Amino acid sequence: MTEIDKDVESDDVAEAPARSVGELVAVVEALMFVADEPITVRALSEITGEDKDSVLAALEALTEEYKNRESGLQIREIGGGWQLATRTELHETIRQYLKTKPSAKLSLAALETLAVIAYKQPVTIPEILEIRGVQSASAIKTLLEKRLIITKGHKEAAGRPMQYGTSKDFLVQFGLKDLGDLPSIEDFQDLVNQ
Amino acid sequence: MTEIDKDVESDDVAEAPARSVGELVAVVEALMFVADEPITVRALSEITGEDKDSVLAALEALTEEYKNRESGLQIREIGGGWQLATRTELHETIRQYLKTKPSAKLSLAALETLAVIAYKQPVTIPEILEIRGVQSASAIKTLLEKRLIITKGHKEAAGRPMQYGTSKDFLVQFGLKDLGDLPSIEDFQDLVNQ
Amino acid sequence: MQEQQPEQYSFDFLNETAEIVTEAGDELGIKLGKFAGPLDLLLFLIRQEQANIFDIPISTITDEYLKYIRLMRSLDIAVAADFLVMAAQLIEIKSKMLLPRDPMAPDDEEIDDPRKELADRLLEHEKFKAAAHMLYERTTIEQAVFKRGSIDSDENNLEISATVFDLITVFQKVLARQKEEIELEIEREEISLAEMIRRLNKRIFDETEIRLLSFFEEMHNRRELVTAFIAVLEIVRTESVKLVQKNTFGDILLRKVEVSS
Repeated sequence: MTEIDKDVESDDVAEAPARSVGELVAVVEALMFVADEPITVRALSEITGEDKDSVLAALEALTEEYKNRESGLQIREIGGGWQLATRTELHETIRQYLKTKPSAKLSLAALETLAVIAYKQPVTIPEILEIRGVQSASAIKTLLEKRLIITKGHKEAAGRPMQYGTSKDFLVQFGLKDLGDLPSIEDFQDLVNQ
Repeated sequence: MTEIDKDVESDDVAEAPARSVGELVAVVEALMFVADEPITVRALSEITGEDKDSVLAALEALTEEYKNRESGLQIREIGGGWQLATRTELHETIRQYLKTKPSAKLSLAALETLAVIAYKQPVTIPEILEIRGVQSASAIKTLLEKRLIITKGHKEAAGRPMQYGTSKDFLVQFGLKDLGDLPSIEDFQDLVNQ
Repeated sequence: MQEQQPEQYSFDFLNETAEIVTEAGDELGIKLGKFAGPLDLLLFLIRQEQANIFDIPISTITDEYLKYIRLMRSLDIAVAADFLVMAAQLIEIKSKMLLPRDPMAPDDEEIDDPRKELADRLLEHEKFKAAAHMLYERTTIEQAVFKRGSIDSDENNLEISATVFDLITVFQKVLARQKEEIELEIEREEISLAEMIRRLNKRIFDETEIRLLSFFEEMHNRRELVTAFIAVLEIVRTESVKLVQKNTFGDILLRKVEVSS
């Protein structure tokens, strides 16, 4: 029933459908809208039967188009995929309509732990303790529950401790394309020395 | 630090903001996008502080715009409100995408059964019943359909019951290299017991 | 840590606003006052002394640090082990600094300085605090961006998208539930025949007459049921109790026999 396997093998695509560039842009736009999380170029390529370069070109054209016509929406590359979302400047009106408050922020302890995990992954609890100087168990539990971090297998060391790393949700919630999008940790050195 | 909180109080709509037509169009577009159901002209007018005629004009301009640029999306007037939706002609592709979308989403019963199988494999249905305390037949059917579990031959015991274990798809979907990557109870003892 | 007279603290514990403000209730146990950890406390003290991380006045800082811990204790705040470990390290560094330097040793202070490791740790810690701040800002910005509302094709929310953490959490709950049931089972099975007879006697004495079926229905498992059945047979045989059935297929009652008759 699930065709999970499909996308693993079928890197080559079916007969190229006779589709104009404009049509591909439209299909990509509709798929991004329907997807409930960022959709990858690979997934778009598989569904449309077009190669990845064409898909990427379509995504870029669409991004430009939204920007140029000063739409209330924007296309973003985030969490390893592409997503349709509202433009930042409109947040006040939108929040007023949705009647939502900004969601609860993470505690400082949780944020610090998350920072260590993000930069040092895969990392074990003792290694986090070494950097933070405090036990981080409850922060780690919170981060696991919020799905910001995931387990990354055991470390091949004494006691085989569990290793942790960040999740896709982490990228999305912190507005990152991928882990390479994080500023280098060494850049913070300069801040510290001032 | 955050200025987001501000807007929570201002529920009543202030003096008509000096907003250009383009800006109104953008706001209306964003509001339609985040709404869970068709949004009425009246609601749009209240939130934006613009009169209904201006809102209607913005909606019509937007509808035209989506039509003209042959977008994958369309603006529809439906059930007394306005809505952003995919274009009808693309439904075939969208349906195909929704069908093939890999999903690790499970009911709690299925998740429980999967957890027991993952940690106790190879395991028979009576053994699962013994651990869970409830029948798991339909959960097992779901898991087999989603290809998360596979049969692992008969157990050499009375009645030769079928044994189950997790599949390769299970590893892929849960991001595990191999079964040794599964966290052990001990790994989480310190976290969970707090 | 022996003297008990009030000490003079060089900072006002109650009114000082340190930079570390943690609102997490869940970490109260490991928080010392406003300081998330020993490194934060150290950084605060160093900054207060307007000292340089690369040249920590170790003697002063150690004294301040120990004072702070004593203050905590006098306020009956549990001092977390992490803070004590750091205290020991500070004392160790302090004593190393007091040792006379080998005049013959090469003039390479960097390698010799017993404070270097601590300085490195503090720097590393500062970097991650800055990174945490960056994450805080990013998530604040990100909260101004909204995803689309729900549409027809979204799957219903009954299903959960599971991670490995969910797997282990759920598995632990299942095991806990199973353990609870087994314990209950064991408790129940401990009812002996003598205990069952005693209970049955008391019931009949209190209520004069009880329905046999409802008594059996109170049993939790087959084994208890068997014990209950034997108890009924025993009690009818030896005591002044009789089984009564008013009509065919009617309820069977256990009734106390009137001694007076």
